[in-house]
Amino acid sequence: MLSTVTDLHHLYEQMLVIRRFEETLLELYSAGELVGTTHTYIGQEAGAVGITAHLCPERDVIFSNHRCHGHYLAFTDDLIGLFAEVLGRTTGICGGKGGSQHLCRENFYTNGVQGSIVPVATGMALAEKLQGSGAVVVVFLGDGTLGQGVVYESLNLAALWSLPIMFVVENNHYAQSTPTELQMAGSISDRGAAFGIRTAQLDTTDVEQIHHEAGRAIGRVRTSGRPSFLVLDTYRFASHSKGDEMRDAAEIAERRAHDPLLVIADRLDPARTRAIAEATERRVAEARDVALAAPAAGLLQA
Amino acid sequence: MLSTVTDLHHLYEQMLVIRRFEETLLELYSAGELVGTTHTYIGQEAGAVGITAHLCPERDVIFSNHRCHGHYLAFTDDLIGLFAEVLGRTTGICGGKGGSQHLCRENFYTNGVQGSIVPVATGMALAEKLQGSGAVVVVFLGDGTLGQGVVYESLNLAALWSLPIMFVVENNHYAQSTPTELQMAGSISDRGAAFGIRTAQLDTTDVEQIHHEAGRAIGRVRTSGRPSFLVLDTYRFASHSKGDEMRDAAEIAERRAHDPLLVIADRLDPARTRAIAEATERRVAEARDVALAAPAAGLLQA
Amino acid sequence: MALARTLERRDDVYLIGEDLLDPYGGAFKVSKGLSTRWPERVITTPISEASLFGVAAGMAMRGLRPVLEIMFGDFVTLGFDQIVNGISKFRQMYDDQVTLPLVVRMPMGGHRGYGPTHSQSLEKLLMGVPNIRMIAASEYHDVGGVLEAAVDDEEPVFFVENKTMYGRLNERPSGGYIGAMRVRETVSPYPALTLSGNEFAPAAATVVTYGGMLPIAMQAVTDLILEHEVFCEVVLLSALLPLDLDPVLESLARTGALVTAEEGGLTGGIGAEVIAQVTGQAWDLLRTSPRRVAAVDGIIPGAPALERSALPSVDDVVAAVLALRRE
Amino acid sequence: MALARTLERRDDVYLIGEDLLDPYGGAFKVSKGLSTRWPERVITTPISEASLFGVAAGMAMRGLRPVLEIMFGDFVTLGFDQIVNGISKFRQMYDDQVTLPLVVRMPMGGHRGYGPTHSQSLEKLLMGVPNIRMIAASEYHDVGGVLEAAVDDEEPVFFVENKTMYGRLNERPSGGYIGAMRVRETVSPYPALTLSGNEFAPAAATVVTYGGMLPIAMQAVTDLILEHEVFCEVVLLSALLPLDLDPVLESLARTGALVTAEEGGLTGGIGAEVIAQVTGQAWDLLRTSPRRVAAVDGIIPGAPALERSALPSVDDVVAAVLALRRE
Ligand SMILES: Cc1ncc(C[n+]2csc(CCOP(=O)(O)OP(=O)(O)O)c2C)c(N)n1
Ligand SMILES: Cc1ncc(C[n+]2csc(CCOP(=O)(O)OP(=O)(O)O)c2C)c(N)n1
Ligand SMILES: [Mg+2]
Ligand SMILES: [Mg+2]
Repeated sequence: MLSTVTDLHHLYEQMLVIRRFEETLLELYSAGELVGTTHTYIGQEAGAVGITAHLCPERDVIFSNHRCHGHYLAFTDDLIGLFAEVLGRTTGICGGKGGSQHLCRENFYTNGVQGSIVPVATGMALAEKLQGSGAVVVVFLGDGTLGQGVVYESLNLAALWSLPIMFVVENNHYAQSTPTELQMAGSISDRGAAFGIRTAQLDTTDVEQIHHEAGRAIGRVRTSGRPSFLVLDTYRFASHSKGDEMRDAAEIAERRAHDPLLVIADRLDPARTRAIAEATERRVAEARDVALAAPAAGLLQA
Repeated sequence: MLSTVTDLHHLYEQMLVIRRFEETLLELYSAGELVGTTHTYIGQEAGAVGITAHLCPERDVIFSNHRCHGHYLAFTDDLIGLFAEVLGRTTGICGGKGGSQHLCRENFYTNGVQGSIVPVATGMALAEKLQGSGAVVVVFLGDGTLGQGVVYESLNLAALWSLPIMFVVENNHYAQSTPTELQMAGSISDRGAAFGIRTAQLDTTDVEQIHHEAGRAIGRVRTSGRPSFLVLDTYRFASHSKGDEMRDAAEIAERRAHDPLLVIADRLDPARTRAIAEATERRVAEARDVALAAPAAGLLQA
Repeated sequence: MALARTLERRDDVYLIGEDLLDPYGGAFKVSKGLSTRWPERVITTPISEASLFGVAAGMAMRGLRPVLEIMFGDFVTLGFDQIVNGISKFRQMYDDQVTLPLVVRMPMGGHRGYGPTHSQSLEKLLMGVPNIRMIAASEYHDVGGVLEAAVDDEEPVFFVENKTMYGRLNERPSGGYIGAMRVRETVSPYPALTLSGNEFAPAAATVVTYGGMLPIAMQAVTDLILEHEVFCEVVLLSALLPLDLDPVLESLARTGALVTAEEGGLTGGIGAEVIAQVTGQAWDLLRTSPRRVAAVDGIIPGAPALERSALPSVDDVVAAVLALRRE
Repeated sequence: MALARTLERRDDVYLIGEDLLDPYGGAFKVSKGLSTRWPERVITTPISEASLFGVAAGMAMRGLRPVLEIMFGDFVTLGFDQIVNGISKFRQMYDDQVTLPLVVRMPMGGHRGYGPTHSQSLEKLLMGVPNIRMIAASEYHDVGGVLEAAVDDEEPVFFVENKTMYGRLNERPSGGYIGAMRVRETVSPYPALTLSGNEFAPAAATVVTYGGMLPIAMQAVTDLILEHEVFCEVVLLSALLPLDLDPVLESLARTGALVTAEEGGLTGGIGAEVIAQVTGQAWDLLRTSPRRVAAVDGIIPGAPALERSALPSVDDVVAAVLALRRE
């Protein structure tokens, strides 16, 4: 489905960068280098990577949420800026003011109140449409965030006004500690459809498939100027934030078998994946060290 | 469909009471007896009457909105209390504090912020369920109010928690001056269904049909304890509140042909309808006069 | 018509809100005619206030200047999350990478018998929100000019209107006077007006007010002169956030006594912030206890006489000024 | 555990909120164990804060006593419409036909590096809301007793907690003392504590504070004694709405000088209302300008040092007290 094998290796590399970035953050957290909280994307990488491959960072817009590092890295490839921001350094993309879940750089935005980002993204799509920029806006939300009413207000606005926006629901089956069945009734994709929005549901962690379907959906948004609603079935391998893991070990093990880094293994060249792994290791470690070396934001320097 | 012809005459009488009540309010408004604003139910009477016939005022609960007089009168038959409240009299059901759109008496409540009543009604249904009262809660909302996100939050809660609540959307095709197509995308009934709620749509102003279908829906809520979502196609004959009429005269005329008082005419006994008309005229005029005779709330009496 | 002028003047201005289109032109008719002339730039919306604040924020961050009409100011509560956790944060939290040049028009106020959910003056709830401006128009202000300044502002502006103003004509100073009162107006996009009597009668108090309270304050000042021979200065603010304190302090330097008058409820009101700033910065100017005039804390009832007794009146302002003198 | 006690004591109490169920027991673990013991009466919810306020209101109007946990107090903004146009209105607007005995628990505060949307002290935004109570717990209060009183209250109670409190033990007066400070506690469901030094050193100022600011205020008071030989009284309020003014006035009768200290942002804060009430009711008690200590108006940044400089510190309180003395 991808045009060349190179592309798949590229997607693999992007996923691995996210994985190693997040794992490194967790190490920094354990080592006390990082305060506050952080929500890792480990296990969900195929979503960010498969989708952002179709976006142009100079033109298109992403609005993401608390679990935003994967989206940011896939869109910008800016490891140092993100490390520095999460670590509260002056060199962070928001000078350390935002921290893990309040990011902004050029066409990428996140905020930490569930759901509240969706109308803002919708307004951005309206602005892009009115200005004829040709941009597509992608807004990422979790399954739990479908509890928020503004999401539906925005679905209605986007459909009513024909806005170039794609709503991506990353259904990882939990909202913090709460399994989907304790917080959601009915069907996720029907919720998009009820507002007259074209909806697709993808029950795979295969980045190639996601890339393919996302490409069609984003292409349709781009040509029709109408919204789209994409539901991804996924799973996070780490705990919600830095807290305890409450999920069933067997369930986690079962889902780990669908690790997006593994499910495409037989389509990858072992020598190249090794090279990618080594390069990624180096890049992430270097980015971490560069970020750590920068001054902490707000401390007066001698 | 109704068990006896008496029942239909009773429904007719209730509709006529509402009609004459509202027309009398408009007269009082023009005469300067009424300040503030008022949203009449003229043309929509079949909804309130067909539905509340299945509710028990001592046990069941209604939460209504700005266009609430019809629901109140059908549920309580308290003309004097409502006239007095809207006219700001000490004898009003809220002592004149609420006015036209902020009513409460026993199991009947209304409030004036669109949509915000829906979670409150949902909480009431939760309380009734937890207390095992057997009550059904009915919440009325307009088509325009489907713009509010809390409506969807509440649909989710009601379905998730299996609450004994019926959401009734009175689709009169306008929100204030705005026709439905300028404020709503997709389908109304799909919006209920997307949350796993059983949905029915009724495209009639025939109170007998509405009574029949509402009876089935409310009966199911009562026996299953699960929510229901009922969409009524209707039309208001008067302007939104006291303001100007902006709708097309031909459209209004077309809809007037479906006046709920007329569409059942061939099933009514002319002699009895005449008697009902006379009695209603007297009751409404008397109620108005009793209300007007009461002291204005807040004026010190000599 | 200020909105027409801004639409004419800048093509990045968009009006959004409920029921804005012609022939209706908005619940208080403020946008009448505009959708006919600029059909692409007047956007009527569903009843989705919470989202509309977010939509305006998104538009502003992507290069437009939305002017959002909230039909009744009472519904600003629906946007509080978008205001507090979005609009007021984005610029600073994103380290100045974005700006939010947007205007939110909020018709506030009672005296119309609309009842508890359609009569409030809720601007006081925004006093605790950082990084926004709050501007109140009054009948003595060049309302159009102030609104145009708000549209041109790089910061988000919450623009307080009062429903009673729609029915009345504006009155601007002419030759430095309005009626018998001398008027000094600050040079600012959001001016304050200081109204004073003749120079020979020293003023006994400064009445700080804004917006829809102006006619009540002016009537009180007139009554105080005619019935009690007490002269007051009135400082009529337009900038509530950041609070335009200087004209207040200047007047207090002359009068030494402060009365605040607002239509909203007493507790947590704008008067409290005025008093805290005045006592914090210019303690020595005050010779007596400051007093607040405001609505009774509670609902604004529907029945006219009940509504009148909940809202602040001319007599309340008169009584507050006279109470100062007795101290 | 106060919540366990109320669940035990009254069967009309229900806990609702996000992620409340065991083994998780809520984001700050306050409901740990409760859903196991009372599975029907601990209701975990979707992420639907706006509606949860309405749901609680509906439950309360129909005979139950819901205790709603908002995971982070920052999200109370999502409920503003339900609070302002529902919870605060129903009883009065419906002419006392209903009551709303509900409690909303709101963990506020920073110092944890959670960033701009998870660190605020937004209780000040509720100061302008009539017909509600707002109660703040502190480490010196019988927090459980205060929370139980809130559950028994017939009025809606907004209960302010501070995230820093969860990690620390409560300290109650013993023999009328906490450490070296003498403590007087008012007899009330929502008591105020007045802390003072020994009788021979007259106090130079009254520091009015509440909730999570207590440890900072106490440290400041200690520093003032040790480093500057300045003695202060601390009035530690729990009732912010209606504001419990009497203990403040009593202390001011002894000290004559007022400093307010709160963690929320300065403008439109709780200090402003305290100052407005004090200057309005007891002008003669004050011998100098009141001062406010509060967070800088603006966001609370994520990076620890930036966060520290935005939030009010021990030094800020010390400086405010010393500034009084210099006047
Ligand atoms: C309005 C709001 N309520 C609660 C929270 C706390 N919170 C942070 S993440 C989260 C769960 C979100 O679940 P979901 O949308 O499924 O995203 P996921 O964490 O699974 O990626 C919650 C409740 C929040 N940030 N915002
Ligand atoms: C939150 C909110 N926004 C706006 C209004 C003003 N308003 C009152 S009725 C109405 C239209 C409601 O339309 P719909 O729900 O279809 O009910 P209908 O009037 O047609 O019965 C509007 C916008 C309001 N009361 N509440
Ligand atoms: Mg999830
Ligand atoms: Mg309608």
